[in-house]
Amino acid sequence: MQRSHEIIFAGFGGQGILSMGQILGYAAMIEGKEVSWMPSYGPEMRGGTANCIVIISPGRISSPIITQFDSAVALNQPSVEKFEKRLKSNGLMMYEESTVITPPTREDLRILSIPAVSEAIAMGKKQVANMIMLGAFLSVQPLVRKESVMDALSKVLPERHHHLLPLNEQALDVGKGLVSRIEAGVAH
Amino acid sequence: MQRSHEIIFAGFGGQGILSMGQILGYAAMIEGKEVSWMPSYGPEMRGGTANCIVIISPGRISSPIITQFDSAVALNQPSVEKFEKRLKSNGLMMYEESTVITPPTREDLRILSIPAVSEAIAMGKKQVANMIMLGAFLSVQPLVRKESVMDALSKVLPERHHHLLPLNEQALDVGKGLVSRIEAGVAH
Amino acid sequence: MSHKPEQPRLMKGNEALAESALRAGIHAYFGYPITPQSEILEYLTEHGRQYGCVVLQAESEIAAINMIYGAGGAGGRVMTSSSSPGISLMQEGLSYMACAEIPCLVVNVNRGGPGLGTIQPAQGDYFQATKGGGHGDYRLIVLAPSSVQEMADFVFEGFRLAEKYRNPAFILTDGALGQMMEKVILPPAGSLPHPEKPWATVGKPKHRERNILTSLHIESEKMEKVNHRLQEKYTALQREARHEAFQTDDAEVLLVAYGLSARICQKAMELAREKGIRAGVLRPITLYPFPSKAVAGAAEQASNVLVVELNSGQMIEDVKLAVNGRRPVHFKGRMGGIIISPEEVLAEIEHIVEHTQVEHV
Amino acid sequence: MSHKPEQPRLMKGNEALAESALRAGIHAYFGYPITPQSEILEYLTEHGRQYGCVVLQAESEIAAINMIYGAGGAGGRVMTSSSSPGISLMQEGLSYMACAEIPCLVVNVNRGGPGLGTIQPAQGDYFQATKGGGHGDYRLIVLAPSSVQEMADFVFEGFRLAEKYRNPAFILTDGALGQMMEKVILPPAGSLPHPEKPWATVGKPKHRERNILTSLHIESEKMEKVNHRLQEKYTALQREARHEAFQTDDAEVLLVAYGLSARICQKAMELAREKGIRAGVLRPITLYPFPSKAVAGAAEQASNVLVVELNSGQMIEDVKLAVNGRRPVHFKGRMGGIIISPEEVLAEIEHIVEHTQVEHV
Amino acid sequence: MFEDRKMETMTAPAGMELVYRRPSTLVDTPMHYCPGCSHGVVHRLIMEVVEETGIQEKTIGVAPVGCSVFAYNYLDVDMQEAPHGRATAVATGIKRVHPDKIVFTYQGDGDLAAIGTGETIHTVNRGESIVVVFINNAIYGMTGGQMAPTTLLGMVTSTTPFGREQPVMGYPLKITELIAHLPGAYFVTRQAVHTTAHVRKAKKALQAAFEYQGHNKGTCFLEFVSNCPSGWKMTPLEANDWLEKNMLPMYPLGDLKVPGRN
Amino acid sequence: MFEDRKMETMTAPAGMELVYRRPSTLVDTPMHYCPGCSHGVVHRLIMEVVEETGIQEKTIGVAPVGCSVFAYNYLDVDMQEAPHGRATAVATGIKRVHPDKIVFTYQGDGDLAAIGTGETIHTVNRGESIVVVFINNAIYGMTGGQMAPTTLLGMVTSTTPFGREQPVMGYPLKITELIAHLPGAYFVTRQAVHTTAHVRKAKKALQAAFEYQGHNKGTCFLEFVSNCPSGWKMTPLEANDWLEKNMLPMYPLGDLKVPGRN
Amino acid sequence: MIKGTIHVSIDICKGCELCIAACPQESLALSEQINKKGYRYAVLIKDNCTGCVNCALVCPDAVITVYREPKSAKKREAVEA
Amino acid sequence: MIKGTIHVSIDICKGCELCIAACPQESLALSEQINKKGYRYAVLIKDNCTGCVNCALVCPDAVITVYREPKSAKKREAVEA
Ligand SMILES: Cc1ncc(C[n+]2csc(CCOP(=O)(O)OP(=O)(O)O)c2C)c(N)n1
Ligand SMILES: Cc1ncc(C[n+]2csc(CCOP(=O)(O)OP(=O)(O)O)c2C)c(N)n1
Ligand code: SF4
Ligand code: SF4
Ligand code: SF4
Ligand code: SF4
Ligand code: SF4
Ligand code: SF4
Ligand SMILES: [Mg+2]
Ligand SMILES: [Mg+2]
Repeated sequence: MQRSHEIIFAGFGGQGILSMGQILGYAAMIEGKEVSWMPSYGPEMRGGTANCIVIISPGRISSPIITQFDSAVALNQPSVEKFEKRLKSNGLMMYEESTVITPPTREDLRILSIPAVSEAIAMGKKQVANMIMLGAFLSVQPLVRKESVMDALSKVLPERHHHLLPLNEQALDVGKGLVSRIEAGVAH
Repeated sequence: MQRSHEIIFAGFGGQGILSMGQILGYAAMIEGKEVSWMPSYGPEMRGGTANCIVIISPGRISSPIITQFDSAVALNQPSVEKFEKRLKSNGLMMYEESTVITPPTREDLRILSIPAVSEAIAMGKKQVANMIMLGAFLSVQPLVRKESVMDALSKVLPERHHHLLPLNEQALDVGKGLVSRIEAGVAH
Repeated sequence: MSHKPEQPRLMKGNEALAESALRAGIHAYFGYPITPQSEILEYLTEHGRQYGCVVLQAESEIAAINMIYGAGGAGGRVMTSSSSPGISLMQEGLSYMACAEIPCLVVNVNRGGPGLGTIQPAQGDYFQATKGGGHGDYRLIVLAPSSVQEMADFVFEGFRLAEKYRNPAFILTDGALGQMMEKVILPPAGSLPHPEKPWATVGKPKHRERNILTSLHIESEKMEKVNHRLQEKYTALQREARHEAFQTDDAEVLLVAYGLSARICQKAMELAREKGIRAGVLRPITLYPFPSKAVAGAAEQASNVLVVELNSGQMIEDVKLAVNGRRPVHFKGRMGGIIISPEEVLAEIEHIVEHTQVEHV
Repeated sequence: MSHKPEQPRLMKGNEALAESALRAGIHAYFGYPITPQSEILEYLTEHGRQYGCVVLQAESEIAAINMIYGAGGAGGRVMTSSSSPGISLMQEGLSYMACAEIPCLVVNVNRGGPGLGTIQPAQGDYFQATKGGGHGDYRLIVLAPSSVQEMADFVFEGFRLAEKYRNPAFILTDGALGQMMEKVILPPAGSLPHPEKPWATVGKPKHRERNILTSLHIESEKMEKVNHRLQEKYTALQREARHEAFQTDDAEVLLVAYGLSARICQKAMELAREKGIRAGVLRPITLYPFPSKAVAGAAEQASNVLVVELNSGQMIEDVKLAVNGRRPVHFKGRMGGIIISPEEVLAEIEHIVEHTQVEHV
Repeated sequence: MFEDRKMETMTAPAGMELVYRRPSTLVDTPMHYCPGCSHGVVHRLIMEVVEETGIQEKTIGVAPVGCSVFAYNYLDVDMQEAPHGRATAVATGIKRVHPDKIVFTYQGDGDLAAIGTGETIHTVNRGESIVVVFINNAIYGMTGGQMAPTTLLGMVTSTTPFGREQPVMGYPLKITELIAHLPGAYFVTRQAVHTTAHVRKAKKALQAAFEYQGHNKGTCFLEFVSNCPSGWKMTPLEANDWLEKNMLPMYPLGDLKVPGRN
Repeated sequence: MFEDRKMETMTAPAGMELVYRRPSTLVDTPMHYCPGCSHGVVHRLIMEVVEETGIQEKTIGVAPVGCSVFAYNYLDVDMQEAPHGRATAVATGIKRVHPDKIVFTYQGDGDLAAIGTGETIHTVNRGESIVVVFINNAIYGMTGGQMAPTTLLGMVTSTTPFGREQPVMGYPLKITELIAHLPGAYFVTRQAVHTTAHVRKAKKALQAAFEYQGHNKGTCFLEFVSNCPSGWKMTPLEANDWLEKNMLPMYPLGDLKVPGRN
Repeated sequence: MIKGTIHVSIDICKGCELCIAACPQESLALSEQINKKGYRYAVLIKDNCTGCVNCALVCPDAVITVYREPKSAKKREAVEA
Repeated sequence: MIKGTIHVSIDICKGCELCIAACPQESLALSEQINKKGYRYAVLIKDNCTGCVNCALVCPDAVITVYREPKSAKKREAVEA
């Protein structure tokens, strides 16, 4: 990794947006990278939206708040609309399939629709959709290793939730699998 | 009057200290002089003392608060003690006789003890002691004319008290008379 | 109203200011007692009703500043006053009013601080008044009277500027100017016109948009725009900078002082000139906008600048910024309610002159 | 307590600061919610009792600052925190505490002002923090972290200085530093010794004089003495001025910025150097005492100084005072909660360089 | 179903007539409140009263800090935004220079009963003829769910993670009861809006309050026991249920002071 | 007559024994209060209690702004001077870090019931175990006789030159009655010190309050209906007479809340 | 029974379900689709609406308009006044 | 009748007369002289003082010390305890 990578995770409150970013950040930190994680805050959350900016960098990070991103992971329609415009050329727009009606249209982006919610339901736990998205994201942008993510999870999750670690690992794998299938033209 | 004259009037609250100074100031203003009148203020008044600094000057006055005076008019013992030290050389210390037990001692001052209270009682109105003091003061330091003082009094006194003007005029005269008698060696 | 020529009166600064406010046509005054300015509230409770002016003793300075906010926002010409600690409590409100652009007049009869301090006169609140004691980038229009006459006059000037620029105006004076009596010729009642205030919250007629007075702009882009508007206003305000100069043309030592200190410096200047030292005095009348050009100009031809304040050195920063290193800027101050004497200033002037000559040798 | 080496953690600035306060052994925290700093109060209510720390949500910021006054006066190591409007309400209390010389730590997680403003990060409260937003001549010790690590570290530094000098210390940070997560290695608990506080009001043993904590000195002479004591302390404090310099040795354009802006300037510096422009960054760590000498020194060898702030230009005054006219001092800022980008700063650097070259032709 | 469009322009379906639509004085724009939040209901009721009594032109509102800080975006009357806790002081200022106008404040429990306690009590004690609308949701909604003065004992908030404990955080403050003891209070009532029946009663109370303001005899103070689904971390229905079971026993509904009575 | 000297060093005249002298915990220095002012009496009573119960070493006082701002010059205990109105917040801070100490505030009506209303109510509502001594002299003595929240209707002060008029300046505020309604209040009483009998009762109340503080069950709040001869522009005797005739009907003496009762 | 109907501004509805709970006819339910803001919104699922207004009264977002068959000319006047 | 007497710190007395009004024996009056502060001060003008303490209780300046002939050994103990 030569330069910093700047990602926006966005969606509705309750979708696990903030923790998706936090786990990625923690994993990067474990790998010795510089990380910043910056949530949207304040009354805008009341509108039901939540997002966080994660920056992973080999060196010191200047501003944690930026307006142009390398990647966007969107879990709802407004986020797709809002952040499509803010992606750098050749950036990645990854969105959750079921929550987005009008897909992004920019030609200079890599766009991936991930059916994370339906897969999560299939796994029997709707809440892991965010980890499926993270797995998918990491398979496209391998910023950190899966082991680091699992390490991070075990640090971030309270002890009493550690029985969920395997499920989360599985979700990461599912996400990764989805991308390969999509890229191989299997899904969609 | 070539230079400014700086006077401290001091005594207990209720002796008419502040109005003494105010009337002198008003009279000077009527005569076209520059005047400032500065009362002591705040909780020190609670101790029962009151004083005001009057500066009369042919030109602009700088500070209304000064610590060295040309004249002091003292109506109680603490004031004599406090302001004796603060008089310029050859300054005037005029005090009310009955309220002061230990008279001032500085050799370089002109010191005058005025029995204003007893004279006021003799006049049947104890409250005019301050005007007797003022009359005495003006006879020694003729900073303003008596007419100006009367003019000032009629401006400062509310209309409903104007019947007291003759009494006040009389008090001024009594004060003046006292000084002449003292100076002539009659009193004391 | 009749404009018969006014007779000079001998008045306390606080009372002259209060009477002037009534003549300036204030609709409302809200305030809380504190020495040495309670006379303003007291005078107004006694005389306000003759002028149809609402006068209310608030339960605190915070309530007072917010009542002003309400009444000023509703189009009234409004005023409050306090002294140092009370003014500190008004900082949040002032920041809100500056941002919501409510014209009003706030008077600080400065006493010695910090903390409860003393009730004697001081100039320790210069920074607070001029740099914004409250949060965020805002400025008050700050006028500094130096006589009882100006205590009266600057009420009119304050409202004129406040309403012209839709900005709170501030009179920074002190306990001596508030308590002392001097000759004053009061400005005539009715001589300050009331401008239209189409932005005021007076109830929305059918066919206008509702008026909203707020300082909240949750989106940063909007908030920045509001800030730019304010900054443009402050730039425009610079043209209102005012000062008074005494014998600065040939001054070798330029004294810079405001309010009460400026009077003392004038005296010191006279004493210096008697001794053959060419001193001059520049008195900033508006502390914000600060008359930087005038200070820089006057400093240019002097060899030294001496700032005199009744504090530990606050305005000196604005003077230094104006002079920008081109001349040495010295300081002489007293604190805690002590008023510096002309002789002390003179001694400082003499010291500077001596020192400069030595250097020149 | 054990001093086992700490593992790095990914924490929010606000939470790192709060945890650090517990490890610094605070006895009490009093605060009131306000975005973007409520996490401090929230974290402490959850974790305070493990450390035996009193944590109380006050009914207002005014109550909070006065509870600090009481608890700090009674010898406690105490802290409060708020954001811009709430800090404005604390100005009276701060002035009292500075005068009564109560050590304590006050944190301002600066948001965009003025008024209610926005909850996004800003640096608009520099003047308020450094010049004394309250009344009178007092100063706070002001530290400006620029990373989550420093959010934690400066709590210790703040208390060290506050207790050494018996003066309130102040951390001026912003919403971004408060809300963002970064790597932090927390300082070990118990590593900050508690000094003796013989002046504290803890109940008077038989044979000592009673301790009185007050800021009231009704006689001006006394009040001036108190002020002189404070001023001497502030003079002594100058030796604690701290800064950080990046490539200032050969810089033609010297960037001066604090807190978050300083990080952005570092990035801009790198971008500039990539383009062959020798930029350098000087970051004041203590805003009061301001590292004037360091700024003056670094400016000396540069041809231009550029101050970058998230406000309309506040610290620039201290920079100009330090540079004293020897170099042109430029300004670039954003307001309203917008964080300036390194590219904007770069553009400004380029503009300055071009302009300077043109001048030199 | 109709397609979505601005409500004013809607016409009734054939054979039907309009029996209810949102007041025209409530700006036709989405409100920022969370789903199910009581704020919206009370906003609507105030504006129904303003519309029905035709006082829009002479009404001036004061929005405080709190979730209702954006109230001026919705209420189509002249409005001022007040610093946190100072709404009644701002309203006092307005009313004193416009004694003939209708002035109301709209405040949360943090605003009115914590930081603004002094202003609240003194405004009522002076008997300012204004209407105070007090939304008691037992929490600081705006700032993310901290304890309010009215938070119940044992209630978990972000600053009472172990439940509100009296020895640390004190008792729930029944400020409306205090207010009712002040001679300047003219009409004091406590209402709720979580059911149809409560809404109807609440509106009557608001009607009365705005009418009483014309009497110029003192302050009309209306508490609305409200929900905060987000702060309470409940669905709106759970929240209303919890309100009924937990809030109302502590904050019983009804009139505390009525003109002519007491 | 004896010649004047420090009281501690005085010995009883032959054949007599000492039955009363000022408490040793009251610093032997003249007080700045005006002649006849109630402040002095209450100061003395507090210090009598402190002396008699031997709590000097663990007592911490808070002097507010008001005439009693110099209280620390007279009361021989550790003290902090609080900003105007904030005495109970300062006391809360002290008590929270020293729960085993005895903490009291000493506040005027302007301090406690105007600018400090919020702090007063919330401190009591939290049930802070402190003693609040409240000197109600219906005026701002310190600043020269302005209206206080407790000023009676019709009463002339320097800011009510035509007498306090309710429509402008509101009603006298009976803050002690409000306080008694708060669950955090443990002992609430109203006393006076203008006659020997009242002084005796007042002292008993103070004794009780300082003792109750040890219970740690809430705030002890003592109002003293007091005079202000200077502010009222009366002689001390006239003032005490006026107090009896005018203040007491409005502020009736007695216990408002007593532990175990209510 | 009187016939009524309602209109829901679906893009403003936040799916809080308060109207659903308030409807005595149990005529309301949440949609399966989500609106632009991501909320499922209230829809009339039966034709037994009486126009009783209950739903509109509790709706925090004032998105419900209620219509009803006129009962009589007299009633109509009252409603429109 | 029990015999008592009082001591007044005359330089601190402010002549407020509250003790005079409180004395059941009418034993007190104001001096003709003034003290250093300018106040007339309280003086015992009769020898009928009973040491009842009333004057001391109402004195705002705590300038009165009261003495009394012991009634009995028992009483003395109580007082000195
Ligand atoms: C001086 C100040 N302190 C704190 C805040 C932060 N703040 C905004 S709203 C609020 C409380 C909101 O609670 P409440 O008044 O109950 O309204 P709600 O949001 O619950 O409707 C607080 C503490 C502020 N804006 N200003
Ligand atoms: C913030 C602030 N506002 C105002 C004052 C001025 N001030 C000092 S004491 C006081 C009121 C005194 O009245 P009270 O509390 O009743 O005490 P009293 O003097 O009557 O005993 C006021 C307004 C102040 N010191 N600080
Ligand atoms: S946070 Fe609570 S009070 Fe605020 S809008 Fe949401 S539900 Fe309503
Ligand atoms: S002003 Fe009043 S309260 Fe103050 S000391 Fe004098 S009599 Fe007492
Ligand atoms: S009550 Fe209103 S907002 Fe809630 S679901 Fe029903 S229509 Fe939608
Ligand atoms: S009007 Fe009545 S019946 Fe019809 S949907 Fe609404 S609540 Fe149900
Ligand atoms: S009560 Fe005390 S102060 Fe007053 S006259 Fe008697 S002895 Fe003197
Ligand atoms: S002790 Fe009793 S009898 Fe003696 S002077 Fe005092 S009041 Fe009078
Ligand atoms: Mg609330
Ligand atoms: Mg009082």
